[in-house]
Amino acid sequence: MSSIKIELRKEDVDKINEICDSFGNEQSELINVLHKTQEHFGYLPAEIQEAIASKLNIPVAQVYGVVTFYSFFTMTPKGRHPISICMGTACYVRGAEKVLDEFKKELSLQVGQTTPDGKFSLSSLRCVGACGLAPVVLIGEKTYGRVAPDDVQDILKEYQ
Amino acid sequence: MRGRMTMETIKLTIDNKQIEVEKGTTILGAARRMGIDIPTLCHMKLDDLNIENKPGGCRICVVEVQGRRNLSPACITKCDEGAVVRTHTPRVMNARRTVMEFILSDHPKDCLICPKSGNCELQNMAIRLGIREITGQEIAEMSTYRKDTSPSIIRDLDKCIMCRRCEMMCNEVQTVGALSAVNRGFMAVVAPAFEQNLEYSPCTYCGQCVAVCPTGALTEVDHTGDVLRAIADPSKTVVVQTAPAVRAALGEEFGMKPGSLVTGKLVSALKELGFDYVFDTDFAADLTIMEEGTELLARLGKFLNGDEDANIPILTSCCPGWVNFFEHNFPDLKDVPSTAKSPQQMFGAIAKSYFAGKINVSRKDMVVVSIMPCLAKKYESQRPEFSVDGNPDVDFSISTRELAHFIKQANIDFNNLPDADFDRPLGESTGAGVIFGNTGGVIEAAVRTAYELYTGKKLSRLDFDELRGMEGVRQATINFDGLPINIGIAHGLGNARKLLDDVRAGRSTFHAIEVMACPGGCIGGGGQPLHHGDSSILKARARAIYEEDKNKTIRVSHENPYIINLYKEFLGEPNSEKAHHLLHTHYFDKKAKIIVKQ
Amino acid sequence: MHLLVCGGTSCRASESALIAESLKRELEEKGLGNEVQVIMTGCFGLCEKGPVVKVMPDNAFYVQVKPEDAAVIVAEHVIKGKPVKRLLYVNPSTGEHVSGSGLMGSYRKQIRIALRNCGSINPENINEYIAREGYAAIGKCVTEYTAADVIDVIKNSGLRGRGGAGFPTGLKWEIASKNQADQKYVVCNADEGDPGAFMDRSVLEGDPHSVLEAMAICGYAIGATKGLIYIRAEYPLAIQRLKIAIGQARDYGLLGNNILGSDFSFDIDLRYGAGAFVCGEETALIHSMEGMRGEPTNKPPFPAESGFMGKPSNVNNVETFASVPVIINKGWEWFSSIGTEKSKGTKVFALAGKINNVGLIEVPMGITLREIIFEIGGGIKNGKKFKAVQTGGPSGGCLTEHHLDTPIDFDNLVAAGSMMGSGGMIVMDEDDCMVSIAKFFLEFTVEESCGKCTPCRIGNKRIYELLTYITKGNGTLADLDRLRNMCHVIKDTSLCGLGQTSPNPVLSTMDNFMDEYIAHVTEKRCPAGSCRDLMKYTIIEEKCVGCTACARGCPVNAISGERKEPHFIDQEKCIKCGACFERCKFGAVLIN
Amino acid sequence: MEKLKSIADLKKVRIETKTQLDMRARDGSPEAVVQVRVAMATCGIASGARPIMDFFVEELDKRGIGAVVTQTGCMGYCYAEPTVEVQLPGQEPVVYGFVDRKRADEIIEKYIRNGELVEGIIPVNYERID
Repeated sequence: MSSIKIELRKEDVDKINEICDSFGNEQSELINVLHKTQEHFGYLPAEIQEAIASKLNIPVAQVYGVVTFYSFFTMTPKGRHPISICMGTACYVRGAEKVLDEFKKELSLQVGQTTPDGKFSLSSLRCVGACGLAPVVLIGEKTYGRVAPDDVQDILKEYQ
Repeated sequence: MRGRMTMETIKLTIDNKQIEVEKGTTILGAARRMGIDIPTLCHMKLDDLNIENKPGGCRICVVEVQGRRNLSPACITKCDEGAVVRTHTPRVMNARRTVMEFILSDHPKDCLICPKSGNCELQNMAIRLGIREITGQEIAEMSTYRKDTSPSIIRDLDKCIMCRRCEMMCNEVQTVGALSAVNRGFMAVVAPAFEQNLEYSPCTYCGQCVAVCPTGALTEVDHTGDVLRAIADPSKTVVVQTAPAVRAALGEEFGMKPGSLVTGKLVSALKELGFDYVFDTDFAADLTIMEEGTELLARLGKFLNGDEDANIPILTSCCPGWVNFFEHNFPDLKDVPSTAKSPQQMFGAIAKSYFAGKINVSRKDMVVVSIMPCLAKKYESQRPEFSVDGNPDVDFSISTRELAHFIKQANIDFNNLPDADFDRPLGESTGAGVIFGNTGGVIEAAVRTAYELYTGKKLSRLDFDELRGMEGVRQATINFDGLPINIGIAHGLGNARKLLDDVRAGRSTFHAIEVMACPGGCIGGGGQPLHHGDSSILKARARAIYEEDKNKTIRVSHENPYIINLYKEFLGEPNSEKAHHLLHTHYFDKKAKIIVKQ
Repeated sequence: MHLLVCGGTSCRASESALIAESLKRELEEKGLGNEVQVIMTGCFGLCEKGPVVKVMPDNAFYVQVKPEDAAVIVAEHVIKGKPVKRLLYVNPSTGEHVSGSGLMGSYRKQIRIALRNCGSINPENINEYIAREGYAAIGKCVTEYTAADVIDVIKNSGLRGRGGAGFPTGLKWEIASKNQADQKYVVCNADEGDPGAFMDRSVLEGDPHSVLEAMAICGYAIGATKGLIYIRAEYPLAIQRLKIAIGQARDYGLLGNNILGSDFSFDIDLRYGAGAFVCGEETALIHSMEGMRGEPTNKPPFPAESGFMGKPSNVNNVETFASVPVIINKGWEWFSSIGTEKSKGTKVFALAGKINNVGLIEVPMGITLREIIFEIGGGIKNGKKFKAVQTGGPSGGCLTEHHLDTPIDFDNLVAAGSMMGSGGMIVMDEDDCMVSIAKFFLEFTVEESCGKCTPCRIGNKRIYELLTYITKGNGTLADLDRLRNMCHVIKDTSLCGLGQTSPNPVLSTMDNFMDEYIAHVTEKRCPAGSCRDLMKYTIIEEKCVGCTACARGCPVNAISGERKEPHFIDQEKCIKCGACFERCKFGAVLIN
Repeated sequence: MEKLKSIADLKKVRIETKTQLDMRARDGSPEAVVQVRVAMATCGIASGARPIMDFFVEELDKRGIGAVVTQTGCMGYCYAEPTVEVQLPGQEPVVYGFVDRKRADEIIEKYIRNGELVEGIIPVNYERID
């Protein structure tokens, strides 16, 4: 019959159960559970959301509603080198948009996408608080400050 | 009025008129009491049923409250002492109009070909506010979503205005949880998980989302074309059955006042439409009582004998939304409900066996159509276990609303039709069959028969008022000649869940429980004429059903002569092997499952 | 001895480098080159009086120094030890020459209250916090004050919520204290989300204990035993330091049961935001803490009545809490002596944008924008002209030079068409197009709208589309009226603070820079030269030498011309990328 | 850590810590050391404060200079990150901005060893309440 079946590896199910258990399987802890799960898996694909919903005993539609509400949660895996461009006001008035455009052009990517080889993903974020360095670009853990559009090629070369 | 003395009241002025209301009353409530009709869109309140949708999201009902910086939504703003409210200042009217233009700027303008046209709350609001143009539409992006057609429901979310009524029904009232608000901002919409089709969700097809949708975003799958083609096909014998709740609501589609009983006109109209045989699902309801009542007595007997496998309480199984619900949510309890098929399916099974044989028509040349107040019936009729070699027992299930359209399209002047009678043999029914349309009706019908069969005595009083009403969960103890039988009744799946949780936890003291998925029972079904939030319509329909019962000469199922005859000629005894084969079913575990990959 | 010469941008512009050179030369000549050092320093924040030279260790402070003054400073002060009176800083209020450390207070515009420990203590060491009177305030509360006393102190101090609208903190506490319940909550709103604001994060990273202590004080005052900090997941360092701080406070028993031997018990947990600006709104924040979509609900009921899990909850932001322990320690009289009549104390701003000294500042209420921008901020970057300052983030507005001398407080900012907001302060110069700035903020609001109410979900999108239309040169004057009407309706009808304030950036730029809007729609011109679609690149024939650099660099082959002949740009093909302008070495490409 | 069960307990910790900190800063005290505080808020770390802090820790140790290197929060000079505050015993603290390895080396060699100020001083432009 039309019962929904989700396939997951045992270690993944165990991990999800462990995370949910650590929050007492409380429905109100959904966001904390999602944080921990995304931290572990890198993203929140549908199967994992199903597993969380089942463990916390809440409708999966509600889980999905929460995942799609918060920009921190993602259903697509990030690239090995996630690129985030700060689009805070300070960075904006110092030209962050042009820097973002340059990354889009160089990588042929839109914000929220990952390159087909899984190497880079592109996102914009609100304010990293390094306004003194505006405009700021983050690649993984590394911060690039006072980035000009011309610097983009050189920055990307570091990851060739 | 005496009770009022202790109630705290508040005086305020709305549009220069004074009013005194109970503390806690909203501005909208106060205004309506004064005859000031503040327009609303997302707000919906079904009094008596304890159902209210008030996200305060559409902002159409904004009014000016003196001293407040911003306009206030009348639907959720409580009256303050001495407040001065104005509902039609230029500021309010400009705001209301601009907000309406915002909504329309993100709404398709294909009203002429929209299934909701003429019955659309958004369209009515546009008419009422006199919107003539939407400035800036040329540069306005519209939010668009993938369309989804399930066996029962069509979702066209381009037309969603985020009133959240469907989400509220699906989650708070029905606790089905198939729908949730998803995404954020401009792309926010109500959808199943992963914006998948409803088919991949725990949707029960109860259709309550459709019943409350103010626009064309949620509508039923229309099968009238299929029915028309079947009627036009000379090789087909087309048999129609019509559910009890239809006759108490169909008149509304033709301008009659709610609660008008139109049984005779309904039969006439179906004959005019060209159906070969016009029968009554009430007949099958009587049959259901024979089967379910017998099962109840058997299980009860075992229970009273101390048999631990007796499976008490027994749960009714007539409602396909309810069946879907427990298959998704309580698969561990799937042995508890009665195995009796629903009346629609019993009818189909009998029509295509007993009746087909009687008139000498082969199964494949017979088309069974059902007129139902329900959208889940569409799905039910398509369940594979209800077909023989791919030929379904019920070919098409159409809703009350679809039938109304069909009648109008066929140029039938419904209001002036003469009354006509159902055909025989499957058109004869008792009062017990009729009350299947109301919450509490199935169990009342079952009690009437079970009592008489168990005690061997005639009931002196057939109206069990203790089983009637609009309370979400009701209970009553019926004295079976010294044996107290505890009856539970729930309508609305959220209420059913409460009773089921008790059963699962072993706390339930009921012997029998009736569940109907829709608030009010079938009279409030997802396929009925839209109530637009007016619960008095539901109550009028319920009254009409009980009236029809009263008017019947026979009011207990086991006295239906055609039922007696059916057993004699064809089935043998209730719960006989043949009856089991044709009239009983089994249930499936449909809970989402996590399969561990090796 | 050291001579410190201000090397801030503004002083450099007025020849401070030359002054340093002259000083060095004078010292060399006098044979003091090795004993006295000349050091260029960062900005002193006294740019109006620059260039500035400071003599250490004497603390003499010379202002408006000219290169020719070098000789006298060396001869008189360095050699003879006599300060040069005519160059000394004059205290504007007393009119006296000032020297020595007495001068400090008069030129330092900043007072650090909320930031009192930031940048001075180790945030991961509770002892350093305790050494600076940490946890003395909660100690005082539980031993000397009743709950009502604490509320009175906060009420009398005049502290107002630092998160946005400035609701009186004491009153908020009082309301929460009066609602009876078996459980109440103290909630710290650390979901700082304004693009360009990082005050709260800095407090949490630099002085987490001050927030913990204040939450405990609030718990004592309102009768709550449980605190929750709702913090952005994007702040990993702040989260880490908070966790360490909570752990240390628990170890010391400063959180937990029977704090400091009293009957009062209080503990704190963290809840994480997940990237939704609307969760800064308190009802949305509470729903988010409950694991749901962060959609706001109508108020009333206010959280003080029905908040987290339906219980009375008091929500304050980080900076508000950070100010509380000091008020208890030093008394409300002290706090209320700082600031203006209706806005007491100080406010932290994240000063950023086209300004020299980007940074985190804390200033007394009532300071003027001029003081902040031209003194503390060191003026506009690259010597450009000041145009506007945006305060209050996406909910705020732009203030212009007319507002430079308005004392900043909650009410004056609102009167000027902006708001305090959480404290982002973005400075803009002549190159910033105000229509584009409004568009930038609307883009943010559109992205961050929760989608619950119509005006915010659809209305803001429509405003954004219309602004885009205008910046492309397609708008009409009638569109401007329509824009204004939409803004007013959205303000008037939106469900929560996000929507009610989202049109502010548009309205305030329309009020202050209407001429720019008109130029965009009537002349199809962007006065700031920033709207790409309105730019026109042309080649000045007289200047063009025909080097072909521009033509070779043009990505769409819009430039034609023979070698050594003037070139020409085909406007139909031009995509306004600016490549030709950047490549031309002869200044022959003109942008209109 | 022992729980603080009274105001007196709290006071004890306060006085102990204060005395310890004061001794460090006082010239001629047996515990006197050079104190280096590195602004390690997000903006500082983003600008490279962590390697600078490591540099001070390692180099001061290598060069045999008695010093305490600690992290602290944001000093507010975001435009000049990384920023480092250096306090010699008995002296007012001095804040250096734009500190890279080269400047850090200069600070150790010139300022910490010899008390000579080096370029990059940021004048403290706020008052801190006590």
